[in-house]
Amino acid sequence: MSVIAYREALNQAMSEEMERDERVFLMGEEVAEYDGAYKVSQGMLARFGPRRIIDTPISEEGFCGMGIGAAMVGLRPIVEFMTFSFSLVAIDQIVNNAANMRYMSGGQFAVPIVFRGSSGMAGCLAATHSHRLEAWYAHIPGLTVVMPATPADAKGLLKSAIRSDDPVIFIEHEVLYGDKGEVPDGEHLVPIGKAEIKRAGSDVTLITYSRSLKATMAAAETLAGEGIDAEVIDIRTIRPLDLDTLLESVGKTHRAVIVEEDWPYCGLGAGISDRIMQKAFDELDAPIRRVTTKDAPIPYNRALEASMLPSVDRVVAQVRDVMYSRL
Amino acid sequence: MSVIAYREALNQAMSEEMERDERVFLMGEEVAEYDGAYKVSQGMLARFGPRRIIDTPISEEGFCGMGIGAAMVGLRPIVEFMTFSFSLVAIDQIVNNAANMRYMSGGQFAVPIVFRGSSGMAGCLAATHSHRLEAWYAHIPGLTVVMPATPADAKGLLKSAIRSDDPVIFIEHEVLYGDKGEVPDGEHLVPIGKAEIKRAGSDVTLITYSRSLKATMAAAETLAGEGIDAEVIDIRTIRPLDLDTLLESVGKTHRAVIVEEDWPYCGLGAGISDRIMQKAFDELDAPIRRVTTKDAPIPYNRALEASMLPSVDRVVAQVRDVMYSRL
Amino acid sequence: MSQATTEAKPVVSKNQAVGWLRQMLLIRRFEEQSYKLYQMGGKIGGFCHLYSGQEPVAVGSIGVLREDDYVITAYRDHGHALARGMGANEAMAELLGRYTGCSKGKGGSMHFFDAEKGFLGGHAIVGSHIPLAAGVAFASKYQNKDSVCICYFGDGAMNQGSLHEAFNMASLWKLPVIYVVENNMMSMGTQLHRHSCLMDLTVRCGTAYGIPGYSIDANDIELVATTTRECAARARAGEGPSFIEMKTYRYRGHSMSDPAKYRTKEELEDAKARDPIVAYEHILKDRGWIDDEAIERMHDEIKAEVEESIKFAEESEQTPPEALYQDVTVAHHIPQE
Amino acid sequence: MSQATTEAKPVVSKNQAVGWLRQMLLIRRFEEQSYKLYQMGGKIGGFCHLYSGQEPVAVGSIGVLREDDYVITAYRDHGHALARGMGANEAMAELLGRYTGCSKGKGGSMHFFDAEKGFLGGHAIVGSHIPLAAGVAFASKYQNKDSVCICYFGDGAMNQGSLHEAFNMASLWKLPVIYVVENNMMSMGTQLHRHSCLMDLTVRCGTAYGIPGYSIDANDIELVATTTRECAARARAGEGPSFIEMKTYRYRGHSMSDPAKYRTKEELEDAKARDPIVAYEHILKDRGWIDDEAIERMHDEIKAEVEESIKFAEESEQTPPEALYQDVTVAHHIPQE
Ligand SMILES: Cc1ncc(C[n+]2csc(CCOP(=O)(O)OP(=O)(O)O)c2C)c(N)n1
Ligand SMILES: Cc1ncc(C[n+]2csc(CCOP(=O)(O)OP(=O)(O)O)c2C)c(N)n1
Ligand SMILES: [Mg+2]
Ligand SMILES: [Mg+2]
Repeated sequence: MSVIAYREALNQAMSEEMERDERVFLMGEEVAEYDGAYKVSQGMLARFGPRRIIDTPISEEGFCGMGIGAAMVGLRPIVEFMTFSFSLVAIDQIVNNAANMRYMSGGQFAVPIVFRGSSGMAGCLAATHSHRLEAWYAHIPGLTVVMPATPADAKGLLKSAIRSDDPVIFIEHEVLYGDKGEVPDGEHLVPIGKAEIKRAGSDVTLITYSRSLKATMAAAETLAGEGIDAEVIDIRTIRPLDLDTLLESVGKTHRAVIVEEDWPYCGLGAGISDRIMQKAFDELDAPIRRVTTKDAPIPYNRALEASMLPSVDRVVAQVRDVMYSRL
Repeated sequence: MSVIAYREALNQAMSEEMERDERVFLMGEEVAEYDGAYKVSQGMLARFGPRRIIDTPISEEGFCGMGIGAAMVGLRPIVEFMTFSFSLVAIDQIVNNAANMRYMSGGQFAVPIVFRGSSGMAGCLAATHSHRLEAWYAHIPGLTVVMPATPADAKGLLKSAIRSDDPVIFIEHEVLYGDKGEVPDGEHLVPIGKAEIKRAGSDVTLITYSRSLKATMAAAETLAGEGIDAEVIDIRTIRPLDLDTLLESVGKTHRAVIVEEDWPYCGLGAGISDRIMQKAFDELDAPIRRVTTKDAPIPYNRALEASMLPSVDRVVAQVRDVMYSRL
Repeated sequence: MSQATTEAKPVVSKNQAVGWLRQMLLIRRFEEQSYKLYQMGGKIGGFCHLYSGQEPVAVGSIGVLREDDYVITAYRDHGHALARGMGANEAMAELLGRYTGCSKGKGGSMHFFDAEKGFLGGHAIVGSHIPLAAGVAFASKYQNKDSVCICYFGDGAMNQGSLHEAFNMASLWKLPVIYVVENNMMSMGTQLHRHSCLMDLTVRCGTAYGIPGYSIDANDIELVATTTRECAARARAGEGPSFIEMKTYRYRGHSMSDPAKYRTKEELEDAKARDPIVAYEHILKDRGWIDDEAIERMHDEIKAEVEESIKFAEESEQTPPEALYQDVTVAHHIPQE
Repeated sequence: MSQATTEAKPVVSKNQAVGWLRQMLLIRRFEEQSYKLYQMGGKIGGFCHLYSGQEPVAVGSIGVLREDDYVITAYRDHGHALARGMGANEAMAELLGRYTGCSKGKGGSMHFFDAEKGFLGGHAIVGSHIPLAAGVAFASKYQNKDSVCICYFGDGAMNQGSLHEAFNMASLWKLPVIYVVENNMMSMGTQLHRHSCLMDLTVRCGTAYGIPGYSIDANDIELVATTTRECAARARAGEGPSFIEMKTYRYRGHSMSDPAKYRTKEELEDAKARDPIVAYEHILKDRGWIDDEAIERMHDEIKAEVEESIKFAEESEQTPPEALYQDVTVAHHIPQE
């Protein structure tokens, strides 16, 4: 085990896969000479050269499309969005070309590509720069969507994503890049489609992913102090969802709270909640509660922005609410 | 009352509002000289001239942005998408400029614009041309989303949308354009944000909108023959949702099935189901079931496509399922 | 009467020329029979855009490419697919939504694919395949191959931002791609002068990106061929992309539902009087490469071939229900329902 | 030493010229104080892109427009807002996230707005405001007004498809819009020659769309003014859009986090030696329109004005919690939670 930052874990994943597989390359804005807007690709130009680490113009629709075209004929591109907010100008390529290609061609063309980059509220970036699009991407058959919360998962899941033969939306979080954590030495792969129980518990199931894992874990500690034993599940893969792990937990706790950073209406939590209810309605002793970003565009003012986000207090409050029948 | 087609109802709505308000104009591909790809704007060029009925190049991102710019300085554009599938190339404009503008500018700039056009599976158009994006648009604060199912609602809601001071996503359905129905004579306005009970019933609440209203009403008839008295609610406005009407019904029936044409995971039905559960968990005698499009891209083959769609049989089956506790 | 417009000195071998004539005739027949099938009550569904009139573009340009080159186009794709060697059977079966179709009945008219032939589709979102082509060319260069990618789009597609982004990068990185606008002067019902700020398309798509731009009469199939050959050579030599405006004409409406009110009967008849296939028949006859008898035989063969394709399609299995969840992903697809 | 590059014959009145000098100095001071506040531990948050070095672009061009014209720009927007007459107070308060800010503390550095002054933002998605500008110009024409819209964007933004779509329509419909690329030769850390297929931007953005293209040294504020005036006259006369490449230089990194390793100290010092504000001071002194004493007084006043704006901002109320749900829509906002 070594302790490295989330950013460095991503860098290792890309570098190792590029060493292993000549077909893998990285393209995006400022990924090469600038070493990445968030320094995720630091040193990669020096190591792999300009043939494989490619600075692009600000042409997201164009270079996403190019990545897809290259993937159709045998390459395995990693396309970096400076942030996923900018994927909005390229989303037609992702939905119509990456996600549909295999199906429309009757299985003839696979699109092994990874779209990756930061996402979410990074602090005072305001409405245009703080989008969280996981619910949108999760909606689309043909896509795989992954959102790691820890350095170990960042590395292991990115390696799996690069090896996947399908288009993968790999959503990082700007405020996690500096976070440090233990990452297993040597070849470290985390399978796509598997959630992880980050804290075992028996009273309530807390379901979360990405940055919100932190507030959720902290809430679980607070709750432990109150005698409530929360199980915390990091779903890690957004699509396909590891429903079995969720159902098993809810079958034990009979209560669930979903903690996420996106907007409430038609957000990912609604998608997850619906799927749990379809299979485990009779197991539920309380409604599945959600802690989400508040339903407004993202404001610049720091305190206002913070007030939108899932916080420990908001998680604890919702857990108390679903525990009513026990208290 | 006169009986007119859905297409004609839309035409009347636009024409009446253009007569009333000089600031209203229509722009889009083939809306003028071709009379509209689906003939919704038939005759409008002749009536209002090329200053107000404007054929655009195939530049959705460009002309959506132009509409927004024009709306910021006092005009009230109607922008037609030939189909909403093509809004994918313009979605950054809708999300970042139309939806965010008022908020980001601290209330200084409103964007009174209507984006309208057909959507959904129109028959053998396959994966790129059959998108249903209501769950995506519903997710975004700042937008109003409307989806009329009948000629009367098409007219009354479009008139309200044009008068709205906010950006409205007005989603029609290609297979409804020819449908005829009664439309009140004279000024006919339907308020945004109000659902309508299309059939009163006491045993189960069927929640639907747009084209799926038909299969749902037919299913209600079938169920009536089995002694199940279904209430059918057409939500009409997708955002903001008329939750009160839904809760009142569920408070009476204790069971709900949502019927929709979009994909299941993080679809609109999940968003609605979640909101009902938050407020009425204790009222529910069964899980809220959903009938959706199957989770795959849309295939060309006619039978395969048909097999994806909500059908009377599929609705009936889900209703039987939620009635279990009574049977 | 049709005029022989091609230079006296043939730029192709006799065999190749006769093959091109045959391909053009096949496409024409295929499209006209598709038209009939479509009208005959829903055998073909959805949108169907016919290539009649534009045949020399696909046939003449694909005709000078190599097997390891790539071809990509928009939704008006039957002609390119057949020109690239797709069998009429798989093409027709796709139109009829059969499992034996080139996209297993899942793509339909607008989404033809043939991986074996390097035919990368059939793309129905206007302009969306223009960046794909740059990516395919990027892959050639990355892999140190000298394959080129040819990409066709309509005059209406010039107005999509995707073109602008892709052309800049293709030029900047000298990618081996040939961009061809099939200028039929119509974007659905909108004439060129109503949708394009400039009538000289080589300025819009060539000069603007620092790449060579050609503007040719695409009724002259051999001019199409020589121009494409020049661009392909340039691309293979590492000199980057080229742009060719091919002036052409579509006989049918934009799609099946279009009554084409935006043009006069005379305009259409004028165009048909200059039919490029008839013209090429004359040229080949003048050269003594074919005679009336051989042409008649060719017509008969093609008629039979297209009949056969309809039979093949109609007798083929419909795409089965279980195909719904097949080929969504390479990994096992788990429906999220 | 800085050179007076402007023609001998003044193109502005003395008052106007002195006013421009003052505005440039105000912007410079405002930006440099913002820089300090940002570094001083998070008083300003998020991304903050400074305008230092580029002042003549905004000041010289906005300086010749009318009150009923419109101004729209990208995220590097403080300079344009101040040049358009926004008070330093509202600007600084916005940076500090206060309710008294020009966007009520909700937009921040990248999203300044001032409806009263016809300042339409502050847009942070690269290229996204280019179609908005065409729409604003469309509205002028629709309403039979002769207002024009001026739209600024960076050289990097040229590569967004939105430009291509908007320019085609603006040209096609002869919309009264002036497009200005502020060519500082850098798209974040990517030099022009690494992101643009052509170095002559008038070809990319003028010739390509059939509109007049100018390329000027924007260090010469009066050249900026006369060129803009010409384009505005053209637009008002119904002759459509124009494009101006304004060659400029940014002194600071792209945003606060950028160490600007992609350029040498010498390059930066070279640029600063040609500082446009110092140059204009010299010109005005040469003309006898200002003297050292007046310049010093001006510097002092501006210093005080910016100090005052900081004080104003710091003493202003933070945007209150209840503002979260305000101004989401004109209609009453019903949170969907
Ligand atoms: C993004 C997008 N917008 C609109 C359409 C609808 N549409 C399909 S083809 C077409 C006209 C295209 O004209 P052109 O590019 O000249 O090709 P042609 O049909 O003449 O071959 C339009 C508007 C679409 N498929 N995609
Ligand atoms: C669509 C989009 N992609 C990427 C970015 C990130 N980004 C912001 S500014 C910038 C560079 C822009 O350079 P240029 O247009 O030359 O303007 P300058 O900063 O030089 O004023 C980039 C890449 C963005 N904001 N929007
Ligand atoms: Mg055309
Ligand atoms: Mg720049």
